Amino acid sequence: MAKDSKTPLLDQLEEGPWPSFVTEIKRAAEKKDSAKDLLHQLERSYMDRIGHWKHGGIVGVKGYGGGVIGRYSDLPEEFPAVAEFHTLRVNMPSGWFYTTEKLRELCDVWDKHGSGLTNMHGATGDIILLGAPTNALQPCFDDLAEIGFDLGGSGSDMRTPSCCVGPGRCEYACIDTLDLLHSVTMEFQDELHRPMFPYKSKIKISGCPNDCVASVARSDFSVIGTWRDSIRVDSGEVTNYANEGMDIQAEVVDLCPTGCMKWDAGAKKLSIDDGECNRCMHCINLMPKALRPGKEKGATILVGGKAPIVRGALLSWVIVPFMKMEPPYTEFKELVRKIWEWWDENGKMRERLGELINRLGMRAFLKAVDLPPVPQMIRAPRANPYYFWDPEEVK
Amino acid sequence: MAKDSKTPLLDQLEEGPWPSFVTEIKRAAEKKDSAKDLLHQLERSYMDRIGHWKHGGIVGVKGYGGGVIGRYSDLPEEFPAVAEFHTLRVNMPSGWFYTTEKLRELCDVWDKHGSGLTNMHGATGDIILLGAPTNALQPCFDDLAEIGFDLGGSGSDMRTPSCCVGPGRCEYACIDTLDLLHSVTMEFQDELHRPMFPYKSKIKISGCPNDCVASVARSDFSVIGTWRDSIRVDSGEVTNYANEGMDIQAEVVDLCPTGCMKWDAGAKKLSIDDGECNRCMHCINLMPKALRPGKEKGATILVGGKAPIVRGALLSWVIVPFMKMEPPYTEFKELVRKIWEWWDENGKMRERLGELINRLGMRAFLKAVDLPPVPQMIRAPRANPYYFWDPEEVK
Amino acid sequence: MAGKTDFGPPFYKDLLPPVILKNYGQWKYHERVKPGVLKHVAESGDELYTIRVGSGRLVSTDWIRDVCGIADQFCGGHLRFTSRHNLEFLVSDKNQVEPLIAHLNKEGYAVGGTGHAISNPVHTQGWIHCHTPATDASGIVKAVMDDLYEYFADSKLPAYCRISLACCLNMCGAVHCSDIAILGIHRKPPHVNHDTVRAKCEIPNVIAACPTGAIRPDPKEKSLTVNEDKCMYCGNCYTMCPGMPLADPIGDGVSIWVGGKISSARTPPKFSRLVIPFLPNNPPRWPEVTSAVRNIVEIWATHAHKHERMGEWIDRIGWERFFDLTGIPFTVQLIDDFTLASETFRSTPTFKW
Amino acid sequence: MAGKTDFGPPFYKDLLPPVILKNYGQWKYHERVKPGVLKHVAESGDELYTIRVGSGRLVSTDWIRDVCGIADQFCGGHLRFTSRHNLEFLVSDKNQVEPLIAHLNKEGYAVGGTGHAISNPVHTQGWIHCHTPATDASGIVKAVMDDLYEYFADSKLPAYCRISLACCLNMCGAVHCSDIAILGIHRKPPHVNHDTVRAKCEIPNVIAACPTGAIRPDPKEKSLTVNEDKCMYCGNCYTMCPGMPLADPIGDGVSIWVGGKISSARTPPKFSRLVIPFLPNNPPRWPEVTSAVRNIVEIWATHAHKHERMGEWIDRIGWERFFDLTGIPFTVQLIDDFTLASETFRSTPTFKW
Ligand code: SRM
Ligand code: SRM
Ligand code: SRM
Ligand code: SRM
Ligand code: SF4
Ligand code: SF4
Ligand code: SF4
Ligand code: SF4
Ligand code: SF4
Ligand code: SF4
Ligand code: SF4
Ligand code: SF4
Repeated sequence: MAKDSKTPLLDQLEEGPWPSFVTEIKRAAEKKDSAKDLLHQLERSYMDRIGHWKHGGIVGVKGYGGGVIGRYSDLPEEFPAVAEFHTLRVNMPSGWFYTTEKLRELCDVWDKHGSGLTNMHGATGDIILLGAPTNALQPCFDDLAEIGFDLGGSGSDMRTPSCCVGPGRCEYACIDTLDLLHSVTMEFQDELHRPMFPYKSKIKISGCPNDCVASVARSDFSVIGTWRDSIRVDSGEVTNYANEGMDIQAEVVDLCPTGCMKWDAGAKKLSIDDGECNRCMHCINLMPKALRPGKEKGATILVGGKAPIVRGALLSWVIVPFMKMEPPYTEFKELVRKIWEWWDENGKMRERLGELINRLGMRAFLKAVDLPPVPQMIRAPRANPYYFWDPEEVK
Repeated sequence: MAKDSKTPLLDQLEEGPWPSFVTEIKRAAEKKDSAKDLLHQLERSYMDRIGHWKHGGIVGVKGYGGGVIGRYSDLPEEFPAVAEFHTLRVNMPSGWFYTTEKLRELCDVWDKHGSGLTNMHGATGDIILLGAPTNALQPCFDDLAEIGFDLGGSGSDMRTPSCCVGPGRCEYACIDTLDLLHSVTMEFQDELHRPMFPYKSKIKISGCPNDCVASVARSDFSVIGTWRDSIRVDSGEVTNYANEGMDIQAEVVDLCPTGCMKWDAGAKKLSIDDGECNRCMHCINLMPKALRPGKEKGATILVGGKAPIVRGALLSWVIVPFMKMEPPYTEFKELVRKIWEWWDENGKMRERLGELINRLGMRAFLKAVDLPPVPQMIRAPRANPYYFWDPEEVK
Repeated sequence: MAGKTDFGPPFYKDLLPPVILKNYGQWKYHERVKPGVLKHVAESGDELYTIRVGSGRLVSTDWIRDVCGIADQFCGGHLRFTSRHNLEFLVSDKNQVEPLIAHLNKEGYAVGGTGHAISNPVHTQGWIHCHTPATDASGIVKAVMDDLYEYFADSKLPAYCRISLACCLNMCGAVHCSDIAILGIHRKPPHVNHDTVRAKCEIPNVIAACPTGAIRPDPKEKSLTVNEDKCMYCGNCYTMCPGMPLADPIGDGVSIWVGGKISSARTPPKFSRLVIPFLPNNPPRWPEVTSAVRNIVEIWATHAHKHERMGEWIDRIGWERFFDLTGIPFTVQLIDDFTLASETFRSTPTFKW
Repeated sequence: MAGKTDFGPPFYKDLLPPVILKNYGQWKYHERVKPGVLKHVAESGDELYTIRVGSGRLVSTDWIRDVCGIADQFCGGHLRFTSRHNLEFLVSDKNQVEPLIAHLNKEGYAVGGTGHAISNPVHTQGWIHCHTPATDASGIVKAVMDDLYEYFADSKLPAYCRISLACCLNMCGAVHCSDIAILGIHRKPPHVNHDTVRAKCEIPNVIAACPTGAIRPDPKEKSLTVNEDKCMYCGNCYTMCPGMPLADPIGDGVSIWVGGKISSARTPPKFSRLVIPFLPNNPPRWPEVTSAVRNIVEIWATHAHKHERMGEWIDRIGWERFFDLTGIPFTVQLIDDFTLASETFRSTPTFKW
């Protein structure tokens, strides 16, 4: 670290084995004033132990209500190149697959209009183009459109949905996550681009209960692949795992949450009582060569997941135990629309779907969207006696 | 059942192996008009499928604010002998132990003043003297006092506390439940007899975590015996259980919730990692000859248990993991007083202690009653980030 | 003596049998000799036999005198009651045990309730004495226990099974943590009697008492109105105000809850959970209730592991399997919508079909 | 082309490498070849090697071009990113695997993050770009991962360990279900700037946004006041109204949460739970945070069974034992007092000393 460095604190973050974002900012700073001012404003934050951004006003591009996050420095005199420093959220392709060609096109556009800094990717999944002045937004978007990149969501709209790698590379995928994602994104372009809801709404799609896209925790609609029939067992491969030293009793059978597996250590025979299996994936995860999900595949739909604002974080809740998921995914899309309609009609401002269901009751929700109550929806029935009767039922 | 019986429905409940309350009412009805009218009013309820009692006004005996439940028939013309049919709640002795002499005295008093019907006992534990007119209450109480029976609680007071049989007959008792109960009852006579609180307050005392008096579910103060040291093991007796056919691995070790036991089937040796034992009692319950609670005994204090009214049922919560329990039980009594004071100051009408803690927060409660936070109080730490800081702490 | 107050209950030590006084706190172990009979052995070697007898709880003074007679004959004039209202004869002379049991059998007493049995259902007043019941208490208990008597008289279940009953959701029977709870419920909102309300009720208190905020002032009537959509028939308003009765022959009935537990043995205490939202009041023998209870007991007894309480069994197999095995239909009322509802929803795709 | 809208993201099929297009949905099994390297085998027998590379996520276009160059050289011009922002090189020719890794090592890329490792922490903007942060994001992540690098580069933990960071309790990093969550927190109420409030804020919306009802109108100022006792610094009001900033060099810092989980493998998803309520912001390397995280990771790694996630381990041993083993002091902030608080209290005398 040079003695006369102007960023002595940040410079320390160029050391160490983990890739350094400071190095990246510095690389961009060589070409872009905004990146340079970002670096120095950040150094100031490191000294002050406080952020130096102001609440963003509404900025955007023509025809869209979202996709851009406005941001202003609170030290614009000192750091004029980041006085306006808005980010564009660019909708990533399904599964974050790229050709180098496509990525280079993207870099060219961004070098032309913005700071040259990005997040690959944002926590929702978008490509985040990090920092451009207001007047660069429209031209930047126009150039993005040219190379086939559209904006993602922000504000009270459907946010950019995302999915796990699924059939692209994973043998566990019970649904075509990549295709479903693309189809859903295309279906709901209007909802994605024009805030129209009480608050944000997120859809995430995982191919199996491992939930590699964390849908259950951070999406209003969690779609998780599963199967209805039996785990497919290749006994020979089970034996191989055992022979290679896996302690099948301790590592697999004893950790099966339903206790539905038996391991005959002498005969090296594994048996599964599939009726009692809850498809937790553990045994399959440990022995992917020997065990595979069943063949009658589909998805469980859960709703309501979200972060803590305003009434506390929620994990999504099962509302459809099993739905076939085949193009054009009409049943799923119709369900989403129906649920949005109910939410839109009943939700207060800044009330996510899960909070609305909590406020009005799961029963009202199920009735409104016409789903039958089944025990798979619950962990346990109610423990309190405060339940309602329809006067019709009391005769 | 006689064809011309006037209680054809109730008569059917005289059949069958379980003791019949109808038979009991009929026995009393032979001597008492009120019992007879009770029988017939009840038959009417069986026909109408509806109760025939009116909300009770306030009735009682001199010097006391509680102990009597007022009750009036809503068919006083038809059943004049139960037009007024109040019950007296009589404080039972610790552990519901009686001499026949004492019980006969009680019967004599009740035959003199009331219906001759009782509940042995009420759900709170009192002797319930079931049904007397208003003018009989005072004389009845005077005669009760004569034979040494005092009233129990009702209304917004301390309710009659109760305890398990404990050291009277149970080898598991870690505290002297009978003595503690008597001492507490005597200490809080004023609180028991004169409603002074926002709502009812209950104390129940069990000698060990089996909780045979269900304190955790139905008392604002649950006192449950426990120990701090190691389970006492008589290895010879363990072996005997095994020899007599107990499958110690399956029935004991595999059901131990902490997994802290090991059974060497060959050597017939049981070992316990006492540091990890949570004193659930299961192993002791199964092998009382072989295993016994440790020697360093005391109680865990839990508070807040209650039925659903108004905000939902609660189980009591640990607030003191371990308290020595020796006469005169000063520490416990002082804690109870302190908690009552806080509740009295802050509680709304009809707000039980547990609900108040829920409303104001466990932290406010602990601070007010000066108890240190320890992890034994919780099942898990908070999952939401909505916590407060004292400005003093933020410096 | 008039005016004497606050003297408290009889002193327990004056009521204990000699064998207990002698061995107080010095009990060493116990054995379950046979159904209904416990043997406690003290450090001193002394033995105490307990013979447990079922009680209808609602008993006459004649009955008390009867059992006192028996206690005089066999137990030196000592007896006790249990926390579940059973009667216990305390016998210190081993030779008296069998004669006592023979006598009890001859006189028709119900001996049992120990060990892995169904003991006396804790219950409440019902139509006998309360003003808010949605059902009777003693009647259902009698019908259910007649039906399940074999499980009281014998200890043949996988584990304890505690049945309780409360005739309204005040839950005086503390049913909320029972293996099987029978709970009276109302299903119709209170019917407001304006005259009574005006005469007898403090309007702000009644409004405040409603957990769901269903009650509003009715300024025109100087009384109250109930928003029927919000009312879940808890009867709190009626407790505060006699002008708001909600009992109704059609509306009232019984709900069934399962899987609760008090003891901390193996697993912590648990609340009971709703499985049958409504069964009609069908006195005198409530056949719908007795058969629902028997079905649950028997399915549990058939499927549970040894020492596995109802709730522990259900935790192991899952609620979806419970509904499957018992054949009980899953209805929307079972899904929680009160304060902590979200804790009961399933946040995982792992469940059984 | 101006005015073209709603055309959506690039079509994924146009971006998949040939081996994936050919074997799409036909993958048979995978092996974890070594840390950072996965091998997927298709029904057809085709193999696909994935080499995973850690990314700082905040990257320049130069970096993107660099990795594109590598992908051109070794992967036929194809690459992808993961749901945790790692970079993955997709190699269909087995012979390219080792040369690629050698190249990556030479160029200083971080290969790892597969299997029982600590993968890339999902994180957020922090002082880089957001207006509500209580801490920086990228800086802490860099410091923590430098410190824990061995667990990224090697797969030597008992199970997955997911670390996430969010710079305020909006939790954009979705940290609430992480094995270890690092969460920025404010500890001082918003400082009301009346002029800004008057000029820029819709007062009713701001009031409505406060989860604790701490905000009242201030009619005199035509602005707002905050009841400081009720404020828990969520920053909701600031999101609605720039006149209520709450950032503060002393007040702001970091909290640590543990035991969350997303996957349903073995046990259902779980929330993370607070174990350290506050650590100061100490840039550039937040030593208090890195050592707190390392301590937790190591205690877990030492004590957990194989395949036992952080939360599963804690569930087995109990929270009291967790605090014991880690030496983390138990403070009153850890006790819940929000809506579902009572669910977190202990209703049993069974716990460990
Ligand atoms: C950029 C991003 C963080 C990142 O560095 O990756 C982000 C940044 C912001 N989030 Fe977020 N959120 C981002 C993903 C998330 C996620 C994760 C996810 O989507 O999977 C969550 C949790 C999941 C969820 O939605 O529940 C998330 C939960 C929030 C919340 C709380 C929402 C709630 O219901 O609890 C807010 C508060 C709000 O909406 O006012 C919020 C608000 C914000 C705002 C807009 C701040 C504000 O109040 O104006 C941040 C703008 C920062 C900036 O200047 O760029 N952000 N936010 C992520 C979006 C990138 C992308 O599009 O790919
Ligand atoms: C007699 C008894 C039932 C019985 O048949 O055994 C009983 C009877 C009544 N209870 Fe109870 N409760 C009785 C034990 C209980 C218990 C069990 C216990 O104490 O262990 C509970 C549950 C534990 C608890 O307190 O949480 C109980 C919870 C209630 C409640 C709900 C309290 C709550 O906070 O949820 C009410 C409602 C009220 O207070 O308005 C209530 C109210 C009533 C009233 C006074 C009805 C009323 O609202 O006016 C009943 C009078 C009936 C009558 O006419 O005799 N009773 N009540 C029990 C008292 C006998 C005794 O003293 O031994
Ligand atoms: C007499 C009584 C105490 C009293 O002061 O009256 C009592 C007495 C004994 N209980 Fe109990 N329990 C008594 C009510 C309870 C209750 C309360 C209740 O049912 O309302 C419970 C909690 C029930 C629950 O968990 O829901 C209770 C949970 C236990 C347990 C734990 C059972 C379990 O595995 O969960 C044991 C241990 C055992 O059974 O080995 C136990 C064990 C015992 C022992 C063996 C203790 C001993 O060493 O003497 C006693 C004989 C039990 C038997 O019946 O075989 N006692 N016991 C109560 C008899 C009530 C009755 O008439 O049936
Ligand atoms: C590439 C990626 C999907 C994607 O579309 O990007 C992915 C890929 C795989 N996951 Fe995952 N998971 C990915 C994020 C996740 C997440 C999400 C997260 O961490 O935010 C989870 C949930 C984490 C949680 O529970 O908190 C996740 C939970 C799992 C599990 C369950 C682990 C467990 O025991 O709880 C498995 C099974 C296993 O590890 O055997 C799994 C298994 C796998 C397999 C083995 C699936 C397969 O057969 O190909 C893949 C390689 C895993 C590895 O790294 O060794 N994947 N996986 C994600 C890589 C993120 C990264 O860069 O590290
Ligand atoms: S969620 Fe399942 S299908 Fe998707 S990548 Fe993860 S393991 Fe594969
Ligand atoms: S998927 Fe899970 S529940 Fe099913 S057999 Fe495998 S380990 Fe058991
Ligand atoms: S609670 Fe414990 S001490 Fe009391 S009777 Fe029951 S088993 Fe014995
Ligand atoms: S008391 Fe419970 S936790 Fe302790 S050793 Fe016995 S069974 Fe295990
Ligand atoms: S449960 Fe209800 S109806 Fe029954 S006695 Fe208690 S308050 Fe009365
Ligand atoms: S019965 Fe209960 S919910 Fe209905 S109005 Fe009365 S107090 Fe309210
Ligand atoms: S977590 Fe908070 S501070 Fe960080 S990016 Fe999200 S909203 Fe901004
Ligand atoms: S920071 Fe949150 S709690 Fe505090 S006043 Fe603002 S909105 Fe309310």
